[in-house]
Amino acid sequence: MVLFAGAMIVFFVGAVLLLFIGRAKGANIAGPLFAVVGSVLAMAASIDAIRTGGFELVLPWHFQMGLLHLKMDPLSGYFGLVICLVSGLAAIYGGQYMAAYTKKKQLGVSWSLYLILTASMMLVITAWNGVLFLIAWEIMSVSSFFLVIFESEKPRVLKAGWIYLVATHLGTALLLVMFMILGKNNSYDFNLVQVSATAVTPIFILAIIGFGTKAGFLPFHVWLPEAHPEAPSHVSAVMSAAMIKTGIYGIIRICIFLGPPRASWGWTLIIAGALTGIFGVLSALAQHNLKRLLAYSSVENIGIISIGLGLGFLGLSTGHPIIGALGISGGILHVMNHAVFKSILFLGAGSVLHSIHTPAIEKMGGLMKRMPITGTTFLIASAAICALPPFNGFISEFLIYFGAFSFLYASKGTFSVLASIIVIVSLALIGGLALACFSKAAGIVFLGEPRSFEAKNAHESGIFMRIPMIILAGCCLLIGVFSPYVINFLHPVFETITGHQPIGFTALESAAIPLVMISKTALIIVMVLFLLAALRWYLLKDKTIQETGTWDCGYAAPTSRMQYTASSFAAPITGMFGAVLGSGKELKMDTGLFPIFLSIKTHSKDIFLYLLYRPLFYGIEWAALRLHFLQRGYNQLYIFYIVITLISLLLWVL
Amino acid sequence: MKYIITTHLLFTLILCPVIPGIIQKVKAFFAGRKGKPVLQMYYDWGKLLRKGAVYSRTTTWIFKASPLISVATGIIGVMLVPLGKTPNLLSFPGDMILLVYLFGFARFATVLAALDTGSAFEGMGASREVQFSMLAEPAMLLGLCALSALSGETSMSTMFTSLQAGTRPVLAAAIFIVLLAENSRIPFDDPNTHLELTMIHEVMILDHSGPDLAFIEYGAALKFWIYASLTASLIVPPGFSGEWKSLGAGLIALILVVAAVGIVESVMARLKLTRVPQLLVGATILSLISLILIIR
Amino acid sequence: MNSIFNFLMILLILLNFRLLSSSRLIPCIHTFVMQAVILTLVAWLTHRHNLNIHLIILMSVNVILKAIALPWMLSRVAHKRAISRELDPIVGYTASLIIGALLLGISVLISQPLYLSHTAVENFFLPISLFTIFSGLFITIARKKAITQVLGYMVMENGIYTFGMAMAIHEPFIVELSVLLDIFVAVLIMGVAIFHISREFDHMDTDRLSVLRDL
Amino acid sequence: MAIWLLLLVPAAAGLFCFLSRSSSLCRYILCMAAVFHFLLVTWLWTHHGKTIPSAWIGLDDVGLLFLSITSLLFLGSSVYTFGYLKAEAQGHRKDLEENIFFKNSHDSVFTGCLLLFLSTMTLVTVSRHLGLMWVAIEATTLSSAPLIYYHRHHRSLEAVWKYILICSIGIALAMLGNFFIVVAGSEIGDTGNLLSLGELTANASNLNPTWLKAAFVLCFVGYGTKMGLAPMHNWLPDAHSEAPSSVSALLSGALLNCAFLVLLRIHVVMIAAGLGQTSSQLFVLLGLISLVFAAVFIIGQKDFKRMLAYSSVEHMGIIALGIGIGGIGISGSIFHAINHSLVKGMLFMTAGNIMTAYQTKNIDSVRGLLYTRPITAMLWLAGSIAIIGSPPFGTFLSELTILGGMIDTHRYGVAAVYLLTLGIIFAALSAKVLPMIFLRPTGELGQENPLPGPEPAWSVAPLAVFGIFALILGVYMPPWLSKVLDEITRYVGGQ
Repeated sequence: MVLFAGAMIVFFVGAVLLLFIGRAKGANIAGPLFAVVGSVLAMAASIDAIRTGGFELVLPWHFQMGLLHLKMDPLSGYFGLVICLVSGLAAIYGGQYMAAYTKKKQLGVSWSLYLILTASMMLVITAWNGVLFLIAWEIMSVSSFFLVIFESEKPRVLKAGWIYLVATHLGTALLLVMFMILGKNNSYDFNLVQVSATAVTPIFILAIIGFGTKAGFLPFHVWLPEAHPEAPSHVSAVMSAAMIKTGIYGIIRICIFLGPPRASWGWTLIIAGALTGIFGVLSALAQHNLKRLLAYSSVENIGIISIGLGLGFLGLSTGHPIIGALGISGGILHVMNHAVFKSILFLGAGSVLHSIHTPAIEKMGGLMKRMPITGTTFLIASAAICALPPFNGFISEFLIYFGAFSFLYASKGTFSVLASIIVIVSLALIGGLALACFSKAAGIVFLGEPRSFEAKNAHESGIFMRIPMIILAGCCLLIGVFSPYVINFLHPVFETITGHQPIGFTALESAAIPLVMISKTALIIVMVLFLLAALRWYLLKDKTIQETGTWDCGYAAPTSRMQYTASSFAAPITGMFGAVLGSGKELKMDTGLFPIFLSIKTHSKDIFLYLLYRPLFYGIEWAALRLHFLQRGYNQLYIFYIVITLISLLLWVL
Repeated sequence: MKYIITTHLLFTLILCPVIPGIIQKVKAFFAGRKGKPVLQMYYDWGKLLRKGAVYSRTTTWIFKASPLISVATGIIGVMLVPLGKTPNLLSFPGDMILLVYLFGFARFATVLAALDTGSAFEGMGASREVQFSMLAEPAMLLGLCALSALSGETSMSTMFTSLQAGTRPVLAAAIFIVLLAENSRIPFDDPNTHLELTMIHEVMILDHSGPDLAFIEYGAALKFWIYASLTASLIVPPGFSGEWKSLGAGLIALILVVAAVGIVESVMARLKLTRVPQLLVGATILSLISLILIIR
Repeated sequence: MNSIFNFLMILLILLNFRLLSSSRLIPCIHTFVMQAVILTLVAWLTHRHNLNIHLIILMSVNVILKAIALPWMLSRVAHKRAISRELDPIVGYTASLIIGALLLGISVLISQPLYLSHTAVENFFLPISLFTIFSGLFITIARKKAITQVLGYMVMENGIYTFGMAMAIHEPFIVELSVLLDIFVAVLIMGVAIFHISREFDHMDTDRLSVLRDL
Repeated sequence: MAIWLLLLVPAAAGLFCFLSRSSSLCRYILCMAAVFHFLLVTWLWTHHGKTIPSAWIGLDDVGLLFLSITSLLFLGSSVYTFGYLKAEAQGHRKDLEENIFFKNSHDSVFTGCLLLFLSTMTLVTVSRHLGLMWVAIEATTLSSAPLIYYHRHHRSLEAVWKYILICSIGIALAMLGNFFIVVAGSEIGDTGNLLSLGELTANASNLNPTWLKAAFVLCFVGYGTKMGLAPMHNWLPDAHSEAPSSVSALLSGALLNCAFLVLLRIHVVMIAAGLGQTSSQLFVLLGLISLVFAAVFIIGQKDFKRMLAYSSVEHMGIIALGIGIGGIGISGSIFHAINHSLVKGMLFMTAGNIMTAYQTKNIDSVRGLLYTRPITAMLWLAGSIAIIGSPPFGTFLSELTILGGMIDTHRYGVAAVYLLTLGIIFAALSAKVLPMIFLRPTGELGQENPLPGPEPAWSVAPLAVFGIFALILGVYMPPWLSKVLDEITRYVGGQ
């Protein structure tokens, strides 16, 4: 509690101080310093909360319909851990990343917004009063919005920021209603919440949509691929790895309030998750912009998380605590895992951006030779995000799979078998597509020959940008190998979630058994690899090893432009799903017998943005402009309105 | 108990290169030729392992690492997968998920190695590889799903021991198709074509040479063995009790499966690449049908 | 007694109709004067038993302002600007008559549930005054010249005054104050309208007064 | 006594200004009067006694609250005006939009009218007699008309013409409404003082309900016109966009509130007479209509002062909604009135700064505010965030409270329309404001960016103060204020 308060004070003081630093050089040192110190303190508080059950804090500080009431239980602690881990490391990275903007931009303001964002996220997960939660939630949205439009003088950036702002605000509108229903007759304090049976379903729906907008569930995901690419990379890392998780937190928290889970919740989450995940990874595969690709893959991972939670709820509601434990632990663990590898990926993308100044994948290539550390960490993260053993991504997905497999037999002959089939198929599809997507991302970006002049003379990023990536890559491997300990450490979190129906240690134990074996296997893999490496070394010890050009099937003069491009790599799959991806081609060639100029351009638009939201907004605007004739400037008309109103009201009332 | 495990393991590690030989023989028989010796692959190895290596200037450590990874995953896979009712080294609930994702790991490594060379052809092969595996994965997992639903077990060894009759043939068919796809056999891919444009797996390893190539071949052989033994375990009649007997039965079944592959390769032509996805979806549907038959 | 009342009331209605129907300005002004005079008469008749200083002041001021001062100003301006008639009004004169009839119906309809408990006489006040108010408003809506609009406002004011007379017995001071202030406002509008508009636009048409718009 | 001072001192000062010809003297008098008024009001917070029921003049909680808002806003705007008048060029000058020449009305007239305006608004807040209130409202119209006509060109003339004609028609209707109330009370036998609030609420149950309803409708339409409820709001955008910014701030922040206060008082009478249902329905209905109108006209709006004016319509609608909803909605809407006045006053004066910097009211030709007038840009940004009802500003909490009221009374349809329109307004307004602040000017707009220029203290300090107040209300509720809000809720709720 002291730690937490200290962290908050550090964030606040830092934010205020940095506002006055302005353009000065110090911002890039002071900002990260405050962020790291605060994050470390808060992280300590969070770990303490997970281990000892946390604290509750009520301050005599009133605001309209609310009281400053904070509480940190293991669940909040867990999310706090994720948030602090990411924002601390991202801050270290950002200090060097932003150095390019010194004197050009108000870095002080930017860093103070960064601190406010982190603080507000911590406040969101600890707020124990509906109104306070909403305030923190909105501050989080607004501050992240300003971070997104860091390069606000570019119209593109501003547009993206606006889309984000509107999306998150509309989501919040539903949350307002939800909290008002939850806290009927002014009991907005979470301790006083009691939900009437009739209110449960509406609240759940509102929560799914409202929080889903922040998390990026299917029709509401449109802001992610717009906002993340435009933000500075360390900010996109924080947003994608930590901030959208607050949406997941919200859903879980509300579900806890709503009492014992219902099968319908499980179904909703599973189906929403499956659609979100598959659509997300498909769109990711189709992108040409590295950061857009990563943003879409965040959508995918949110889908996986929600599949896990849904399976867990379904298991609990149908009376299979073990499956509940498996599903929920898988989903929860994936929150952490995704945070870890997605921040590596965004930071890596940032380093690439930083050194070749374009996010276009087609301009990259051969960077592994030029930026080895970035390349390697990016590669590890890609392996992890494809859920490949022995990395952490596999553990969470394994738990979900395992849950689904067990559920299959447990609920044999009932309708809910279908759920586990959906889970397995969608996870399998997502896995395959993710592999395609990230072999494209890692392979085209870092391997082969450079595809552009900038890529040819790319340079490795600075030490402070590399350290966070290395640390996180380490986390990937550690969580992957020592998963049983992680699961046992997180036991209180699961207990908090399934509080209505304590799953008991045995359930988690049974989940942990295979994990033990998996970590053994992981160790065996590493061992075998070493042995084989030794063997290979022995075989090649005194042989001639030649360096030549790539085998080009006898072609005379191969150039780097002859390499397989990213879009052609993805083409077979994007072709299969063209309808969903709204992908199109523009073929430009001049006519005549011998066309000199020829260009083909493929693109895939987000069908939800282009077929759902744009028409909606343009429609509203169109209708409004049609109605502007009401205010056409003639006094007579205005008086006419008054008279009409008067007469009709008189006739109505009397 | 211990003995059989070790025997099975060693025996797999040593014998797996025979499989390609057997297929060659079967095909030769159908073509009315004499064909290569069954042990041909051992001779190839002998040559490859003695050779030095040639690397492209473009490549990085990934290119060198991927053969090792494919072998390593193969070895682990062998530890995971039983043959018939034979117990195996690593067996725990949910091990089949690990198996599938291990192959995913190997594929990831191979694809990256292919992209590492920066060659147009290898890139093309990689792209096809990911597409087809993306489609084969659900089929595989659904098949395993059906198995576990059928047996109520989530670990492969126990799964096969407590496996009743039922929809096994359908499952076997599904897994068999997956086998053909995953090991890039006809009708999905022609292992001994000579036109890079038409290849999938072979084109990805164009640039590997010497011991690396040997490792890759060995890894491929292991992978084939694993799939084959999965299929074999499905077609072993449930009657057999006793480990050694079941092992023998498994071996026979495995050889049958391999022969079946040879027959398929001799009687079928290679599919058009655009037709391949349909076949894989067909496999998925097969395993889905069997699953539904089981859990209804 | 009642017969006189009825006569006057009907006269008021007819005057309203004349206002609605006539296109020429000077006659309109004269009609307005007649209306004002009649109203004062009515008021005097109603309160002839309990006349007090308040009412005397009120009536006299009313007569002076409405029947003498304003008409004089209006006609003067009309002469100066040579405005004899309102051409192409927003609503034509025949239509205006029909709408007038409609308004009469509406005012009767509205005043149906509202009745005064005192005497039969006063029950006339409400529909008549409502009708006067509505026709005044209608004139402001349907005509373009600033003068005519002011006239319309004054007519509406007349209507309110009619009712105010009925009430004056209860709240004399407030009625006076309100009515006087209202007339004062009318004069002010006159000021703004006549002097500034004519200075800015050198005509009395309010068409040009529609620059501020959202279309 | 203090109340009389509040009324008379500004009036006297105003008359003095009319007489004096030196404009600097007028400016000083203006500021001194404003300061005096403000100090006296703050003093009254601790020293106002109870109100005599039958008295025509008196201060109760709600009156005092609105008086304080008015006084604070007037103080700020008078400081702004002080600098503004100093900066305004005398004599003939070029118009921003068309190339016509015009001259401002004399400072003495302007300041004099401002002071009279203050005293009339004070009269509205302190009067406890419907007739007197009516007179006061009428007087505000008269005293504010010359303020709108400060820049003497045809557009402001048009604005003022519309303002006076529409408002005085509305007011006339309200007068008829007053008469109706008298009639409604005529059964009681003549108390001679029926229209005073005390008597009225005391005898409310004996009033004739039919007449009272009709009276309420008339007053509602009449004062609603003044308050700017759609569809009687039409004078508002014109007047606000043409008046000098400090005046627009006063109109929107103080005058509309005064009209609302009168409606509130009549609403209380209605509740006392057991007709609360009807009046609440009217409040909710017109509130929703205003929200929709505002949303429609903020979309595709080209003039940022008109945009602000429409947002005033929106917020008046919200306030009316809150009153209609009742329950915590009442305290919510009173709280919202406070927040809205602060924020809107701030925004209008910021708009004035932008106009002086860019010489235009066209949204599309204002770009890169952040680089030319950083402080103004920050204020404009903060104000916009506040006006679209987002934390950490008070507007968020008040709008949330009103929403809570809707949910408590199961008015889900109303809540849906409310949130939808608020969302639309949010999207439209932010889409207009953000480019003004952040984008660099693009060539084809033809409006070259002004160079980074001076931002004198008078043009930013008062606004910043307003902004800070709004911010504080968003994160901390002073106990005295919450106490007053509860008092008012009880008073309006009819307990």
